[in-house]
This record gives sequence, structure tokens and C-alpha cells, in this order.
Amino acid sequence: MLSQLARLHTRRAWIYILSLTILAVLVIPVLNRAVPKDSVFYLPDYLISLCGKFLCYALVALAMDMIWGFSGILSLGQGVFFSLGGYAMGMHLMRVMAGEGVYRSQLPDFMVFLDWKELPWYWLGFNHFWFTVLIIILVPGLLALIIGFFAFRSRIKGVYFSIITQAMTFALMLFFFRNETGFGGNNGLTDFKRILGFSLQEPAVKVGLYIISALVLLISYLLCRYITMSKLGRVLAGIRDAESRIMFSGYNTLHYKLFVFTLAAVLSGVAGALYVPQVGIINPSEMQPANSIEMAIWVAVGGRGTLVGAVIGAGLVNAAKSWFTVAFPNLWLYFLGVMFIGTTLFLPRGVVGLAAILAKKKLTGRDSLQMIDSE
Amino acid sequence: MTRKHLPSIFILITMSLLLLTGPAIQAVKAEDTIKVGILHSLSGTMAISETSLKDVALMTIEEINQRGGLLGKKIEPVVVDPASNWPLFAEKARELIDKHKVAAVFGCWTSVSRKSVLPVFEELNGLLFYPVQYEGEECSNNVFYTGAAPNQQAIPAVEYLMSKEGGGAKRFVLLGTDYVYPRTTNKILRAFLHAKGITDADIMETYTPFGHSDYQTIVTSIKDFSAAKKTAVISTINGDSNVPFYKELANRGIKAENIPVVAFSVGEEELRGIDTKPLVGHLAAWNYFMSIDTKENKEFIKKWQDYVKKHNLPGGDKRVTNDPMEATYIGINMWAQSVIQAGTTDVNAVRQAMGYQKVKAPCGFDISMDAKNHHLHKPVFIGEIRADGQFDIVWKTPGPIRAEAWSPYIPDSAKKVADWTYPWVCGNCTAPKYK
Amino acid sequence: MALNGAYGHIAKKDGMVDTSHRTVLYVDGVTVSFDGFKALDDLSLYVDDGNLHCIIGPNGAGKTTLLDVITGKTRPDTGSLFYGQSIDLSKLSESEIAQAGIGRKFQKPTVFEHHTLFENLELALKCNKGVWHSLFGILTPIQRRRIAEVLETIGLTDQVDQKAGLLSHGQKQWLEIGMLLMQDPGLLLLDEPVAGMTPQEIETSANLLKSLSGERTVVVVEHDMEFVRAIAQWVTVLHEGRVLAEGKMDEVQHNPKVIEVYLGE
Amino acid sequence: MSSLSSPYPLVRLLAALFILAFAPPGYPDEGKLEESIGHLGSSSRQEIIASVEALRQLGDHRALPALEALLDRRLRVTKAGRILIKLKTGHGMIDAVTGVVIAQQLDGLDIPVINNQVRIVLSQTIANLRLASPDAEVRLAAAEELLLHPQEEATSALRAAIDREKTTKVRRALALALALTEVAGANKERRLAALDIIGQSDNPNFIVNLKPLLAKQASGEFQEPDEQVRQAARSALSAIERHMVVVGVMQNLFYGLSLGSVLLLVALGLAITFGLMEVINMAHGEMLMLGAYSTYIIQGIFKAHFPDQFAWYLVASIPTAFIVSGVVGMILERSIIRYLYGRPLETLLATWGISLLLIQTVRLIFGAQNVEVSNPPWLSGGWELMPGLMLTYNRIAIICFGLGVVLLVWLFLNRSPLGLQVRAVTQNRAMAAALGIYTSRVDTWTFGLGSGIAGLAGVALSQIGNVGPELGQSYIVDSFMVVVLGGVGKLAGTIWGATGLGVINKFLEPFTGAVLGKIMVLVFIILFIQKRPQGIFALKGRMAEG
Repeated sequence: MLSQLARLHTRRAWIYILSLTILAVLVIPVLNRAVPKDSVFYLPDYLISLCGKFLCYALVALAMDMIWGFSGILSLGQGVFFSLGGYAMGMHLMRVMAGEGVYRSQLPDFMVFLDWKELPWYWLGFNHFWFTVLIIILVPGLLALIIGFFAFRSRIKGVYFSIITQAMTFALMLFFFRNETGFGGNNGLTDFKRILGFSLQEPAVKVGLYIISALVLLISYLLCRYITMSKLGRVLAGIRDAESRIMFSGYNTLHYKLFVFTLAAVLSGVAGALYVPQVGIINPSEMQPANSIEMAIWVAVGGRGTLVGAVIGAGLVNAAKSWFTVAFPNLWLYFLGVMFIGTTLFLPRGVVGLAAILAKKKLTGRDSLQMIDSE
Repeated sequence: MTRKHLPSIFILITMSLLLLTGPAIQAVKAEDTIKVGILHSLSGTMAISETSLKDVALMTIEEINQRGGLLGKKIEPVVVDPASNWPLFAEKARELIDKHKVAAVFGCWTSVSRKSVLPVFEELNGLLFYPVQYEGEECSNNVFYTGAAPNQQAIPAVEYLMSKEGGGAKRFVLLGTDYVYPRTTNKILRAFLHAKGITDADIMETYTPFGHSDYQTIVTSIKDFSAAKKTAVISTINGDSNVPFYKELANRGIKAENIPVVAFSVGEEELRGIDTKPLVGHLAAWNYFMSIDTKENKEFIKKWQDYVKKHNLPGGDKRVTNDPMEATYIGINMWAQSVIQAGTTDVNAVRQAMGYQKVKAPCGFDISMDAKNHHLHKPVFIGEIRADGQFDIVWKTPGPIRAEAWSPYIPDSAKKVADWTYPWVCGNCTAPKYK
Repeated sequence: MALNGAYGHIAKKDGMVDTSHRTVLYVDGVTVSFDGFKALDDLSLYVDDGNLHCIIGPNGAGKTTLLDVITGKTRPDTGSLFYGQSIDLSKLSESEIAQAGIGRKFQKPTVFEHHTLFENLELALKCNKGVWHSLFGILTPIQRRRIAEVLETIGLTDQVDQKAGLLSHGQKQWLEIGMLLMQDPGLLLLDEPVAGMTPQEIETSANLLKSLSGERTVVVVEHDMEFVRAIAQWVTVLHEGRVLAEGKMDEVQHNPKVIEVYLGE
Repeated sequence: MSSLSSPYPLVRLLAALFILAFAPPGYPDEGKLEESIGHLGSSSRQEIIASVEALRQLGDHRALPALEALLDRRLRVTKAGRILIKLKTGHGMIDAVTGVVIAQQLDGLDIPVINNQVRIVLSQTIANLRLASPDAEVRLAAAEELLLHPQEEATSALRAAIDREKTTKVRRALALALALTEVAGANKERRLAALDIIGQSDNPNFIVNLKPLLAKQASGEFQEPDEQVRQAARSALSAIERHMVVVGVMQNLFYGLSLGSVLLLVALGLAITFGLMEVINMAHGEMLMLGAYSTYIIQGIFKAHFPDQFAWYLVASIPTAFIVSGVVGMILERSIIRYLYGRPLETLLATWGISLLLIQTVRLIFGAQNVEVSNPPWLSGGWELMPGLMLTYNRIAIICFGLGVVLLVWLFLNRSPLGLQVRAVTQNRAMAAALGIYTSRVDTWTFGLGSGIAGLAGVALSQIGNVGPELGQSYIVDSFMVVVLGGVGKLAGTIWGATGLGVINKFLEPFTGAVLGKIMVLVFIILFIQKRPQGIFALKGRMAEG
């Protein structure tokens, strides 16, 4: 098993991955926790939260790259899976603080002022962490399985699939917006207090969540890397490039597409679950079709079908957004817009592709996914 | 093999460096100003309402700076754009307090944005001035609410509609956009109407999704509902949906004399986007109208118009003032007074000084801050829409009334006390707490 | 099928098709219509086991549609399709038909351009095509040898690590045939396998196809009469979705109806 | 109709002045008239109401101009309490009592503030007085006003008016108004006759007058003791209710069609840029927005330069919007989109960027707030097809406009040489190029056409909704749904898709509410596409391969 794992990257690449991991899970927390506040090297708390958020976005981007970059299926529903994972986590956080809301009721606050007398059945069980983890994985996965089954079985692909998933996104957003649905309506779930007994306001807990996000991202990356390096990865790329040839070679593409769609949904759900305790709110606007489109853009900016590109893209776009919205509040949309147009026109392979060009390396070798690794 | 990885690794490292050092460099800059944060959406769906608040906040700060600033320092506004994205509100709030070390933040419009930033302000002990009418049911030590609570807007309006003068309505349509402000307000109103002897059969409650633009069916059902008794519509429709609603109403020939509509989210700014001639007589309840005829208001309007002209803001001489703008203006001035009184921008000191602070507001009254529940005492005005997009004030309270942060009409909330003064020090408890 | 069973296991029980009646493919009364236009009109056709069977016909005769119907891409409105005695093709999906042993080459060469030749052949390899197997399966030495063998057959051994996208048109055609061979099919359907090839390439292709027949059944849809004459053992002429004539090349060539359709216009 | 929206305000004013000038001399209550008019400027609304009521009692037409002025906010009060009327045109004023024209500019005039309560009494009084107008239209409007607020005091005036009335339409309205006042009266004969008239009217507005007759008291007794009257009321009520079922279906159909035509208009441009050219045009919504802003600009130009022709600004904005959006679309095509043909999913990203740029540009120029685009007078109001079924003019206009645009697009694509080239290029680019068609030029024109049509849709949207920078965002999902549902590349499919969605949505809404209705429609679309992945009008065979 370990030898298989080792084969995913060259030794050099492993060293880089390792050092980046150390930077992320060791150096950054130390700079925040151990360095005195007036030092130049001190990292303020808000940056930890920000980085944690970016890591969650990077995880979604990774999922998006699996489904879009590798398999050529542009799903505009990743935001939904992300939110579902987030809602599951949010429901757990609401349940564990029962009795501490403003009304001191066992019910979440919004239920109290909507005059609900008892917890709806679909809220049961969320006081257990293990149950929540199960739901975080199962619900996005099952939804993807069902939607995917119907869509792929009817041979819906390309633009049609994008639009069907967009319709799903929009419908679910409206559904969650309703107050009667029982997920807090427009406000969603917010004002969380504790996770697994730790106060969410505690800086140390934030660092902990950040480190967990980084590790989950690392593991997910390796998982995706393993998949793309296996024959399954080549079948997926085959589906992207010449689906009929794959079918006439005897592969049931339905199963393959379902696998990758479900995997991407689960990864997105996990990202959402990690995101919620760090940003402190989950509400239906996360399901806006625009958000899902943006996720595709992160991947495009970073470079499709490279995994690393997805992570870089998510970081880059969000960092830019974060910075521009303060530095140029009136003009930041221009920067963002130009960035998207520029990437599609001049960097069809994203930043990673640009880096490769800058390094004056001819891109040959097994696949674009090997761009970083081998030639 | 080694150099082949360089490009991507390089980018990763540059990125993290940028992230790490960028803010650090800025933080080193010497502090010779008092920074305040302006946290209003300048893009996205809420930009339509919030942009004016950013402008008026900048105007007020400029005015204070021209008078010489505070404590010998100039105020430096830090404007950020949370882009109508609620988690981004929380992120920006954290950044404003943690990185920019702002003394106070003026911002938010929607309830969800306020809910999103609230934990941040409580965690980092920041100060938020929230300038918009809202549903109540909240009271934080770190927030000063300068907009209206439901008892300062919704209940007087309904009382007026039920009075002989207001048309003596016997049936009510509670029409709103499906989110927390309309839901809570309508819940309070329903309880209030029950108390006034109106049964559920005479109350119709309908909600539409955000951005709803097709009101044909709803207007028909309002019309049918109104067939039995004198009916009034209480609209908590939010933002953009007001225009299609009013247009449908006007084109169907429903006039204010027959079915008056009183709105809590429609002011001068919103009416700018509507042809108001067919809407004459429909109502709005606010704590301020641009048409209020006082010296202070004339000055305020003049300042605003000069500011718009000077900075060449879009809209030009068509720009109007409205209630949340006045609330923003009051909020900043009150904060400035408190800073002077406290002699520092320290949050705890300023918070203490804020209680009982008084400002002569454009609406013509002395508006004061309630030290106990952090809400303003405000007068209530009811205006009828005129053909020119302004309001005729047809009713007003004799003086400012106190806000009820916790509505007495909701059983769970009636027990609550909001009192941030010693010995209570608690915004939502039933027995004193000490801190 | 010397290597069958040795280098991979087959989805169906034995993967052998029952050709006890010497006919490998039955097409019976098949009709396909698109918006009222009948692409295939009550078409019946039988392919004998081990034959090299050519199907010719003018544009729009329904050749490609026929292949679509056989491989499950298009469902017939009426009629029945049997592979051997027992496999009802109209009930199977594309991938099941492929697994049952029917391989198809498209008119336009369809290979995985972002994959190397090796990977292309690996993907086509006859083995368990399930998701889990793809995820965890590793090539056995026998399977590697089989890939090398096929590369040898199609004459592309030198380019084994090159991306398929960089191949010439003719090489892509061969690669695609190679991929079919990897599937080890009982019935090969080739849609215009020599379109766009140079004369030398055509000759090589003809030899390749001839060497395949006997062991496998090969159906070739073609325009190029020279090529057909060179390889065909049996010829079917399609016209407007029906069989116009059938027989040996010589017979067909002198059939007055065929002459009229081909030359009369 | 009130004086605010009446189409002939000037005529009416002249008529009123005419009456004023030629009123028979020697009214007995001359002093009372003056006094009551004098109180119209009171600062107390109760006093205003009292004096309006007094004027109604007097029934003197000479009070009309002052009353109308009060309603229109044209009444002015001098410091001395003199009542003046500001004329509708120009700056002139006349004295409300004497009718003397006042030339000089007066400062410090007060405007009496009225509210809805005053407005009701005012409208009734004005209607009462107008019953005597020589103009049949004015009389009809007055009778309809009285229908809205029946008042017993008007009974005698109504009877007199009916006796005088020659026009059948007005007579009918007057009879109905009289019936409404008599239902509550004491005369049983008259009450029964009145109920009959009400029942025949089919007008759901009168349910309010019938319900009390059938209501029971707390003791279980009927409020109305007379069984015969109750019987008549019951049959009148059921007649109206029967009629309302018909009205209900008809109005849902109309609402559905009008929603469908809005969807059709917004989707039509996309059916070209996305359907024919396969550009996933996320900036489509912004083309709608540009069209709406063009309308706003044209409106401004008309207001400033051609105030007399203001009613026609909308007509002028149709070509403008088409050109503005079309040109912007062509520029985008030339500069960005043409590099992305054949990569539909990448066009999604680039056009998303374009849409951000366009939104922010408009926001910086016009501000983030909505701008006002008013309905021209000929689009305000509605047409009462039958009692209770009001078809608003703007919706009717949009349905017609939608049909017109579809027809033009169809003619263009199928009957014009350029349309032929467009179809050729979209079907087989290489072949078209080989035939000597400048495919890139055709692409530009096609994209321009699609954007231009979106601009036209923007004109329509400006008439029913708000005009702001984010206008397009709310329609983008809907328009994609319509195009996909109908079948990409099929104009007829788009038409069916849009109308179908509109009608389904509107028939669902009364049962499910707006939110659930919309969700159900989306679910329906998802299920439908499962069944027919290529939309209603599927392409089959070779064409579908692509």
C-alpha cells in the first residue's frame, strides 16, 4: 500500500508536498500561537480563519477538478453539495448548544419564533457527532447518486448536464430559503458556540480547525491523485475525450460517471462541513447558482485536470477577492472579470499551464495531470 | 526532475508569502488617525440599498473631519465591500477589527448579514452601529441599533390603519418576502391584531421568494380577500420586488383609498425606481422622511446634496435622503460625541459613554440612546406617497418612543429583559447577571 | 482466440458466442426512422461466422445507421437483432454489446488523444471493466505482453509512449483497429477503415484485415470499391435503407440495379 | 377612474369651468359655497372632510375645480386663508371662489395635506357632482367611482341622473350604483330588484354587499329577517361565484401567457446566442439590463427635449435598445467570444467575467440604485374584459410584443439572405466557409442579433419590473431553462417551452404559493429533461450527434 502511495509522485514532488504540509500545519499555527503579537512574524487570528476558509474552498475546487477537469462533466451543483455538508454540520452545532440560544429553549432560536413546538424528525440524531459525520458524507453522496443516476442514464451530458444541475441548485436554494422547510430560512444557521466541547471563539480551536482542514485537504488530494493515476483515472479522461470509444470498449460509463460525481459530491460536502464552524454561518445563499459557477472558475484559473491547479486557483481567486474588496471596493469586480476573461483567452491551461510555459518545458508525457510530476 | 516542479511550487510559495506579508506590512504603518470601518455591500443584490449608506457615512465623517476631527485626530474610513455575501460580511468584520483595528464599524443592512457578523463583534469586542429597521429579538452589548424596532414602526402603522382616520381597516393582508424580518414582524403583528380582536379569518399571510417579480396571482388574491371587509395590506416585501408589486397594483386599478398598502421597506430611495403617480395614498411608516419640514432636516438634505455634487456621485440631483441614511448619520455623530466624552476610542469606554447620548436629529427631535437596550428612542411618522415620490406625513407620534428589543407579543420573548447597565449587564436574560 | 482466458477474464460466462448455425449476426426486419425519414427500412441481413463481409452503398443508404443499431447506439423501431443464436442485442447497452464481443471502429478515428498508445490499448484490454477493478487493478505481465503483441500487429511499437493525438490520420486508424483487437471481439465492425489513407497505407490495411478474418468475423462498411474488391468475401449493397443486392463481389458488380444506383445518376 | 388617471383631464377641466361660467345665477346658498370652499384649505383634516361633505350637500358644480385641485395637490392657501387653484399647465393660479386669474407669483403658500380618508370623501363628492357632466365618459367614470364607495346620500342624485341619462353604458353603471345603495334600504321591492341587478352584474366586487345578508348572528338567527331577500341574495351570490370560476381559469391562463411571453422574450436572444451558436452566454442577462437602461436613457431624452411626445418614448426606445445591446454584443463577439467557439464550457467562464464587468460599469455610471422607468400613459391601467377579469395593458402589450419579436426573428432566419447564411454557418461551418460565406462576419451578426433581441426584452422588462444593475441576474437561470426545455437550436421549442412554463407556473401558484410553485416547475424541468434529453423539439439522427 505504501509503495503504491509513494508511486503517486516523484521523490522531489513528495518533498515539496511534505514541506508545504509542514508550512501549513506547523509553521503557520506556530507563527500565530507562539510568536508575540508585536513581532513582524506574527500572524493575526483573522488570517488563520481566512486560510482555513481558503482550504475548504480548495477542497471544493479539488472535487470540481475531478468531475470537470478529469471527467469533462461540468457540474454546476457543487455549491449544493457543499451547502448540504455545511447544513449538516450547522445542525449539529445548533443541537449541541440547545438551551443556550437567546430563548433558552431546547429548540433552535428560529424554531422558537416560528412557533414550532418540537424538533422536526429530520433534525433528530444531529446531537451525535458520529451521526453528523455520517450525514455529511451520505446526504451529498446520495443526492449525487440519485441525480447522477437519472441524468447519466438518460445520457445527459455537456451543457445539458450543467443546466440540469443548475436547475437542481436553484430549486434547492429556493427550498432552503423557505422558512417552513425548517433550516432557518434566509438566515440559515448561525451563532454557533461549541464543537466537540471546544469553544468556537477560542483562537486555539480555530487553529485546530484550520489544521484539520489542511490535513483533510492533503488526504483528499492524495486520494484524488491516486484515482487519477489509476486506470480509473484514464477511463475518466477517456470519457472526457471520447466517450463513445470508452463505451464501445465495454465500459459502462454510467458507473464511472456516477462514481466520480458521487466522490466529488462527498468531497464538497466534507468541505462544507469544515467551512461552517470556521466562518460561523451557513445559509441558502451558498447555493446560489453563481457560487457554483465560481467554483468552476477557480479550477479554470488554476488549470484544469491538474489537481494542484484547482488548489492554486481556489487560493488565488479568493485571495484576490479578499484583497481587492478592501483595496478597491469600487473596482474589484473589474479585476475579477478581467481575470476570468484573461484566463480563458490566454491561459486555457490556467496558472499551472502558464508556469509550465514559463519554465519553457514542452508539455509531453502521459497526460496533463502529469504536468507537475513526470515528463 | 527537480526544476520541473519549480513553477507550481513557486506560485504556491509566492501566494502564501503574499498572504502572510501583505497584511503584516500594512499593519506596521504608524497610527495617527482614528480608523472606522464601513461595512456595506457595494456590489451584489444589496448594493441597491447599501451604497447610499456608505456615501452618507463618508459624508458624515468628512463633516466631522472638517470640524477638526476627534481627539485631535482625523477619522479615516476603511471602506470594504462584502458584496452581499453573508460569510464575507463576517470575514470583513474580522479583518476590520483584527487587522485595521477600527474603533467602530458602521454597516450591515439585512438581518442575515448582522447575524453573520454578530459573533465576530462579540468575540473581538468590537462596536457595530446597525442603521436599519429590523425585527428585534436581539440585543447585543457590541451593537448599537439606530434603526427602528418593530414597536417603532410596524405597530404604530397598524394602529393607524385601524383608526378611523386611517380608513378603519378590519382585514389585513400580511405580505412579505420569505425571510426573517417579515416573518418575525408578521408574527408580532398577528399577536398584536389578536389583541385588538381581529381573528385569524381576517388575516391573510403570504410570502414570496427573493427577487419575485410576478405579482399577478397575489394581487388577485388580495383583491378577492378584500371583498368581504375593509382591507389593508401590510407589506414587508424586500428590495427589488417592490417595483413589480406596485406596478401590478397600479395597473389593476387598485387605489390606496380602497386597499391601502403600508410598507416598512419602501422609502424615498426605493420610490426613485417607481413611477409613483398611480401609488398616491399608499403608506409607509418610518422614523424619518425627507419631506419633514424642520431646520435640521433642511441642513441635512443640503449637506447631502452638496456632497453628492462635490463627489459627482451617480444619480446627481435626483439623490434623496431616507430613514436608514438618517440613522447612519445619527449613529456616527453619536459615536463621535461619545468618543469626545470618553476621551478615547476604547470600545468599553465609548460603549459606556453611548448610553443616554443625545443628538438633535434631522427629524427634528432630540434622539437619545437607550443605555439599557442599545436602541434609539425614535419618533414614528406615517407618510402617504405623493405623486412626486415624496411622502405627505399624515400622522406622527408626539415624541420619541422607546424601542422594545424583545417583543411583548411573542411569549418566549416577553419574559426577556435587555439591560446593559449595572447590575443587569445582560441583553437577554430574565434575572440580573454580573460581569 | 488462442490467448483467451489466459490474459483476462471475461464478463460473460465464457465469452464465446454460439455460432452453431454458422451465422454470427442476424438482422431481421429492422426499421429506424428519424422524424419520418426511414434510415433503415425493414432491413434484413445475415453475417456468416469468420467471413469478411463488406457493406457498400451510396451516401445516405443507412450504412452507419446499421452499425449504430448493431452496437446499441440507436434503438430500432421494429425488428430484431441477434448476435449468434442467443444474444439479443436489442436488450443490451453499448458497453454490454462490446463486452459480448462486438467491436466497432468509427468513421472518424476515435482514440484517446491525451493518452499514450500504451494507455489507449490498456483501456481497450479485455478484462473486468468495473469501477473497482479499474481503481485497484494492476496489469499482469501477460496483459503487458498482449499489448506489445497488438502494437506489433499494427506496427506502432516505436510510438508506444507517444500521445495518440500526435499520430497521423492513418496511424490513428490502425491504433483504433488495434484497440479493437485488444477487446478480442468475435465480430469486428469497421466504418470506412481506409478513408483518408495513402495507397500504401491502404494496402497495409487490406493485409491487416485479411489476416484478421477467419479467426474473427469482420464487417467493413466502405466507399472505396478498389479496397472492397481487394478484401471482400461477401458484399451487401444497401440503398435507401434496404438491401439492394447481395453476393460475391463479381456478382454484385454486374447487378443491373447496383449499376443503376451507382452510375445512373 | 379617478381624475388622476383619466385620459381627458383637460377636457374635464374645461367642462367644469364651462359649468362654472354659465351656472344659473342666484344660487340660494351662495355664502355657504364660499365658506365651504374656504375651509378646504384648513390644516385640520376633519375640517376639510366636513367642508367637502358640505359641498356635496350643496351639489353645486362650481365647487368642482377646487375639489379636483385638492385631490391633485394643486390647491394653495395664502397666509390670509385665501384659496387658490394652481392650473394644470403653466404657473398660473386662479382664485377658487371668484375664478379670478392671479398673475403675480406668490410666496409662502401652504398646501393642504390630505390622506386616504379625505381622498375617499373627495372622490365620492367629485363623482356626485360629475354625474351632471355633459361628457358621457366623465359620467361613466363618476358612476364607477360611486360603485366603489356606495353611499346612501347619493340615492336621490343617482335617481335623477338615471332619469336624465341617455347613454346605455352609463345608465347601466348608474343603475348598479343605485342598486348597491338600495340593497341596504328599507323598501323590499326595491331591494329584490337591486339584488337581481347585482346578480346579473357578475362582478365579484359586490360579494361584500351580499355576504352580510346571509350572515348569521351569534344567536344563530339570520341577520336578515326576510327569507325572500335572503333567497335573492343567495342566488345573486351563486351567480357571481359561478362567474368567478370562469374568471379564475381565464385569468390564470392570461397570467400564464403573460409570464410565458416574458420568459419567451428573455429566452429568445439566448436561443440564438446559446442555441444556435453554442455560446453559454452568462452575459445574456446583462444584455437585458442594457436594453432596460437604454429605455431609461431614451425616457430621459424625451422628458428633457420632447415632453409633448413623451407617451411615445417607449416606441423610440425599441430600436435604440436593440442597437445598443446588439452593438455591445458584436463588440464582445469580436473581441472575446470568437476565440472560444467550439469550447462551450469555456465561453461560460469568459461571459461570466463579461457580465461582472458590465454590471459594475453600469453601477458606476448610473449608481447602484434602481432607476425609474415609468409606463407611458397608454400602457397604464387595464382592460376589463369581463367583471373581475382585468387584463392590464402592459401585460397585453408584452404578449403582443413577444409575438411580434418572434415573428420578426422567424422571418429573419427563414426569409432573409443573412438568415440563410446564419443557418448555414450554424449547421456546418466548414461547408459554409467553403461556399464563400464570411463565417466570422456571420458569427458577429448572429451574436449581435441575439444580444439585440435581449435588448428588446429589456425594454419589455422595464415596463413590469425594476431597472437596476442586477436586473439580468434574476432572469439568467430561467432563460437557460426555457431554451434547454424547448430544445437547443429550435425556435419553436423556445416558444413552447416559455409558454408552457408560464402557464404551468401560474396554474400551480394559487395552490402551492409562489415559492413552492417555482420549485415544482424546476423539478418538472429536471424530470422532463430526463425523459427527453434534447428538449421538446428533439433533433434526431445525424444532426443530434454533433
